[in-house]
Amino acid sequence: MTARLARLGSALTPLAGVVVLLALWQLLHLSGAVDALLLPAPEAMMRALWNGFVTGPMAFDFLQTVWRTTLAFGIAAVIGIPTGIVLGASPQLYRSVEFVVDFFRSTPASAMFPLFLVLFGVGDEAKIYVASFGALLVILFNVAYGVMNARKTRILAARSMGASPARIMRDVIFWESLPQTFIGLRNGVSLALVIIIVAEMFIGSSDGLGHRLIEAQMLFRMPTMYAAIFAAGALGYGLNWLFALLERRVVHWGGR
Amino acid sequence: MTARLARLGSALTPLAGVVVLLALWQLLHLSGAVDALLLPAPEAMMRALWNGFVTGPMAFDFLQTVWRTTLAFGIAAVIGIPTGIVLGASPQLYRSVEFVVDFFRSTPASAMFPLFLVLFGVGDEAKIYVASFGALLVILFNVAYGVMNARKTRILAARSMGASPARIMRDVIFWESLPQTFIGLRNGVSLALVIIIVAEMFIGSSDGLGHRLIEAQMLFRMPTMYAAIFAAGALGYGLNWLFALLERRVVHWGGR
Amino acid sequence: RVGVFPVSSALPFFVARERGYFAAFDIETEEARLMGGPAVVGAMIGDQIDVAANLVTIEGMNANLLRSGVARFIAVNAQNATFQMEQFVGRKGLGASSLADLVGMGPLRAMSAPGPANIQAAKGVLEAVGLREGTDFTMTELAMNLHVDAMQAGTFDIGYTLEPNGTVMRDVGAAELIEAGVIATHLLGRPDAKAFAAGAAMTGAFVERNPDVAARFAAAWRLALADIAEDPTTRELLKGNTFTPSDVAMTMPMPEFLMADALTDQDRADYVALIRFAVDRGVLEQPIDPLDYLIELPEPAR
Amino acid sequence: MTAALRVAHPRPYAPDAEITIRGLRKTFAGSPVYEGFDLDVPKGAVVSVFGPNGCGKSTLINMVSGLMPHDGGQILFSGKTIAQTRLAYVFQNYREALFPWLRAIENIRYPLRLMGLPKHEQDRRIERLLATMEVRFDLSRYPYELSGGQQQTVSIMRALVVEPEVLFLDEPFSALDYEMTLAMRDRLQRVFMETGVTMMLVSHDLEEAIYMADRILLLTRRPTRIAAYLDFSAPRPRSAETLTDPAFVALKREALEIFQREVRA
Amino acid sequence: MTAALRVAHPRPYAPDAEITIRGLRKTFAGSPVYEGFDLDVPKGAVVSVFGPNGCGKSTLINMVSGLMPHDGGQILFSGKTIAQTRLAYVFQNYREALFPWLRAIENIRYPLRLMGLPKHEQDRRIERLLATMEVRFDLSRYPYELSGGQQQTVSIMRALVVEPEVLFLDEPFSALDYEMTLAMRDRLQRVFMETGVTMMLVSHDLEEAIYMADRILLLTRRPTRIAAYLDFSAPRPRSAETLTDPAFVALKREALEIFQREVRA
Ligand SMILES: Nc1ncnc2c1ncn2[C@@H]1O[C@H](COP(=O)(O)OP(=O)(O)OP(=O)(O)O)[C@@H](O)[C@H]1O
Ligand SMILES: Nc1ncnc2c1ncn2[C@@H]1O[C@H](COP(=O)(O)OP(=O)(O)OP(=O)(O)O)[C@@H](O)[C@H]1O
Ligand SMILES: [Mg+2]
Ligand SMILES: [Mg+2]
Repeated sequence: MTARLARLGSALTPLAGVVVLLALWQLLHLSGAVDALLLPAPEAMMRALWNGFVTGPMAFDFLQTVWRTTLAFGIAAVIGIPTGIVLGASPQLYRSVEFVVDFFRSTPASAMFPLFLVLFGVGDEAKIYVASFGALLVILFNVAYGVMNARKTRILAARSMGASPARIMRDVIFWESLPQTFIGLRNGVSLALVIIIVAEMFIGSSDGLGHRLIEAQMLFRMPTMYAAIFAAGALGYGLNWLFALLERRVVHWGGR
Repeated sequence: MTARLARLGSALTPLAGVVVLLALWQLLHLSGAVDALLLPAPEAMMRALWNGFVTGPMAFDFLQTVWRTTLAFGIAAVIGIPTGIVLGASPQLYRSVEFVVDFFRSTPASAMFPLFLVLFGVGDEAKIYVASFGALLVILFNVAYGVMNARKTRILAARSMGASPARIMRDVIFWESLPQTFIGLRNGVSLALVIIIVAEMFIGSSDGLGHRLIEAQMLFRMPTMYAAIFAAGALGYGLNWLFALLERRVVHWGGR
Repeated sequence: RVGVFPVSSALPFFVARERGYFAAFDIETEEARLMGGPAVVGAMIGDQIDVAANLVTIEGMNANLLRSGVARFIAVNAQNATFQMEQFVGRKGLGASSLADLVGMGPLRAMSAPGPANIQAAKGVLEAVGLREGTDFTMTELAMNLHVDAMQAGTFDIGYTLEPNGTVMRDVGAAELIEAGVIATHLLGRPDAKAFAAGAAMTGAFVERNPDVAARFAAAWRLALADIAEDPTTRELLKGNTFTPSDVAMTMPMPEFLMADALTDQDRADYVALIRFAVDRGVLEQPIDPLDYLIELPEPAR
Repeated sequence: MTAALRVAHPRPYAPDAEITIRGLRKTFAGSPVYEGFDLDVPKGAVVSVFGPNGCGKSTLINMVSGLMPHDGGQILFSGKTIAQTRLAYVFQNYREALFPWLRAIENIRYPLRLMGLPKHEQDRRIERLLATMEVRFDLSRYPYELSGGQQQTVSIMRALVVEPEVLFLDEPFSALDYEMTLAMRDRLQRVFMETGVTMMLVSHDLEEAIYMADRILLLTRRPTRIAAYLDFSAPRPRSAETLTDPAFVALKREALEIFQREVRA
Repeated sequence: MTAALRVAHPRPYAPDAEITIRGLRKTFAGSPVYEGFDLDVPKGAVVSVFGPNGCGKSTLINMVSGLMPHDGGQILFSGKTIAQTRLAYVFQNYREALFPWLRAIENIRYPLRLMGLPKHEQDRRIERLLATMEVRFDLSRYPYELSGGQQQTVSIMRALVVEPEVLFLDEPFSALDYEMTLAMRDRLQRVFMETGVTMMLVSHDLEEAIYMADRILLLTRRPTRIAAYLDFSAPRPRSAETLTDPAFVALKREALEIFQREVRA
């Protein structure tokens, strides 16, 4: 009984965050510190969100953004995790590519748009690749450091059993760095989403949440703008939540 | 002798990254796959960089960006690390703010500009606060997960010695999660730099690398644009390198 | 392959497409949405688009300086006091009804549309009415999507902005118009002068490769321009296709769209004067004659 | 913890007990380790805990020292709360219980800093401790630079330096060499005689368990019950002779019999 | 590793040795642990290593098993490279050497998977191993759900399941209970008699060290030398009687004397 209540409570905890956010917003709105035109009531945003999804194009935009983000993130993860493990397993090797990783991690995607436009044309590819690239670096960085910071005893144990370097990476290092990998994946999926939205805003697109957002900004439709932001943020939370869930399933030994 | 050579070699390893990057660029340039106007030779970029720094305004821009980034990052770190530790120490508490953290981590800073513009105007404050905010979330996220994934034995040891929760956080959890904290700081400083540059690009600024970048883009001065990007990326690497150095000093027990 | 920057000056493209003029001339278009001049110029140089539906002339000239003939204008858009595009607005209650009123009000916090071309135009205009930077005004450039917010928030006293932002600001009460068509009035010297700030351009490569297609495209474009001049319902097409609020689409000012061969001698002189201003201000690194890059294509045989 | 729901328990509270355990219940993954477990640890006594692997010795100590929640029952300290009692604990996994960011000597100093002692008093206590033990390695090394036995030594020193009222030792000599084990036993005995600390010692070495103890707690397999709670009252200081004392030998035989009976059951 | 720079060493190579160590050098933080250290481990013998804490027993085994680089000297296996030799290692810190993402049984299976054995052969070997030991706990638990002694048991089982040619055991019984220790000793002895595995066993229990050994290696403090390398050739199987055998008692006394002299030095 209490256990079930507790479980329900803990399932509802994330909702507390939503409530807090909306409440703060409402307070800020009511306080009058910000012009009501510039920061509409959360309720107006909610209405715009509802209308956008039910009668407007927002549902389609949302799906477009989800699709692009998924593609971009998928590419990044598939390349980033193994590369990160291999690089992390040899710190000397990692140091030699560190410049490139840190360089591009510190360069705004928007600054790279011209180059990616040139390389990949003006279609969806450019957006997806630039987001992939950004997410890839973050994932690779996190995984590599996860590997470098991992305890060495288990690697030694596997080596004493005659495991080849490749087996050690697959059977030990991969698992050992898994908690850090999940952090990297969550950083990566958020970044992929951010870049996709920025690309939709600034490389030009005829759909997607970013397009909806910049259009609303240009047209000064503040409720719609905040609705698009809210949809994007909630999407980001949702993606993160998926990974958190997966992590809790997979990394059962965490902290033990 | 060999030891000294090895030391020299390992000090030079990061340079390998620079060389690789420039070589790839040169190759891409020579291959003719990309129009030379759009992707100038690295040498042209280097010349623009040199001129920009020696005779042009780039040195000043660079320092402005460094200063803004440092401020933004400083604020983020000072708030983010303790908050992350406190939140991470209580997973239930963290879950309740997770929505807000993941929400804003997944929302592009550029989308938040209107709000920050309204709240903080168009001066340096707006840029610094928006970058702080972004970096803060990343640092907090990393620190909190570092804390949550930390082994529990040492915490128990401190508790058995009668340490108060506050002491445990300061004396144990802080150290225990330090490797992850450094990853967070490095993610954070890169993000702060990225946001500062994007802000300099899009919200009124008359100096800074971002300003130089967007101006060169608008004027289609590609060598200057790439010079600004290179300066930004190299700055990002430099900041990361500082933290890597600090980490190697501080976290001497890593992986053991 | 047409690069479109989805603002009101791209209207001819949508008219030609929706009303079937492209189809009539047997042209298939592939629309690439590009946000802003640099992206358009990059795509032209990189040969990723053949036509830019709307390209700022100064940016076009800049591209031509880099590689001669990259941007050849088949049509240009005039803006002035009648065909309002660029304008100065003032915050609510500033109480200025012309730029001259600003003298002595300083120091004014001014914002400008982004980019050196816009900044220099804005500064040039203010200086032309006798205001000095530093003492009478300070200038901050700001991305277009933030203009309404900034004026609404009262961050600036005056702003140099473009349509449709100006109309939106007035409609929501964020700002009041001070003066429109300021380039013509203050930089070119006459309120009815024509400031050819943007236009439709083709890449030289495209014209050479497919002169016939280029000519048919221009013919379709000409029909679209004619429609726009005579038929206000063409503006319906602004809605949804461009960043123009539907409620202002029918009423907002628009530039005058002119085919290259429709320019009078006076127009040509105005065009040269505008580009010379850009050169003088250092926006363009070298002098360039814009008339060399106007292209008049023959009527296609049908 | 549903201590409030506990049903009244027949066993009375022993007035001279430092630690009183009544109706303790602990379940792991659905199967019980302890169920209705009662125990009194007399004040100022050494209780050796002897039992098969996995019977719950570490779990018991963890619960008593407040580090692990229990699912039911009560654990009371004589008149005080756990927080008011100065206790020290040598963990079975001493490797993970040391702080790798502090040098060995700072690890030992840490509980003194927690107590808020002034620096010179900390130094005095550490010196006093060092004077009574022959530490042959460099205490300014970091824990990960020490061998297993050295780490365990540091771990024990960290526990002793606070001069605790209650001391928990979970297989504290498992990694120590022959000499060090003997020295540590003696050191502990001296501490005990000087300060009258209450001690709970887990050991798999029956000889050691009896040698150190006033009472020997023999535990059964899970679900864990008390197989026997024997007395051993040889006078202190005990020495190598004690090991050949007939009472000792007899008690050892008895304990072994009980243990083997219970373990094989 | 500058093996090539090694100066010629007088000591000849023993032809019947499984492991031959010559001129071994190892330095930690500038101070040497081993310097010009020679050792022969005869093929098919059990060598017990006995020495004070921190003298370098774990370091030695780590270097011999190829897990830790040495600074100089040679370590040779009879005719083969380390990679060609099937070896198994029970780590002193057994807790950290198990894989927490695998259940205990999968931990035991892991080296068999590495060897590329088919599934049914893996099962067969595991069953054979389980049949000879009385494991009283649930092997489908994860390591972190096991007690210290249970983890150590799993660790030993993982080493035995591969039927190694060379077996390194670093204080393998430190956390085992009385019964389990006896059982494991017997089990190891049986493995030894059946397969003639070469074994290096570190133990702080002198009785155990001698009981298990063909040769007892007594080490000094750092810088580490061989204090003595004794023979013990009582017939196998050995049993409780061996412990009271006069030869055993005499050897034990001798070893203890050497040890105490060296340690106190
Ligand atoms: N997290 C857990 N989940 C499930 N079972 C657990 C968990 N922790 C401990 N156990 C079980 O509880 C029992 C008691 O463990 P404990 O560590 O207290 O044993 P112990 O008596 O200290 O053994 P040892 O002598 O081996 O140290 C063991 O059988 C163990 O398998
Ligand atoms: N990383 C290191 N840095 C410096 N010194 C080290 C390091 N690792 C080990 N040592 C030192 O090397 C010596 C040998 O360590 P080792 O672990 O081999 O000892 P041991 O004989 O196994 O001791 P024990 O019986 O305690 O397990 C010790 O004195 C230890 O302090
Ligand atoms: Mg235990
Ligand atoms: Mg050791």
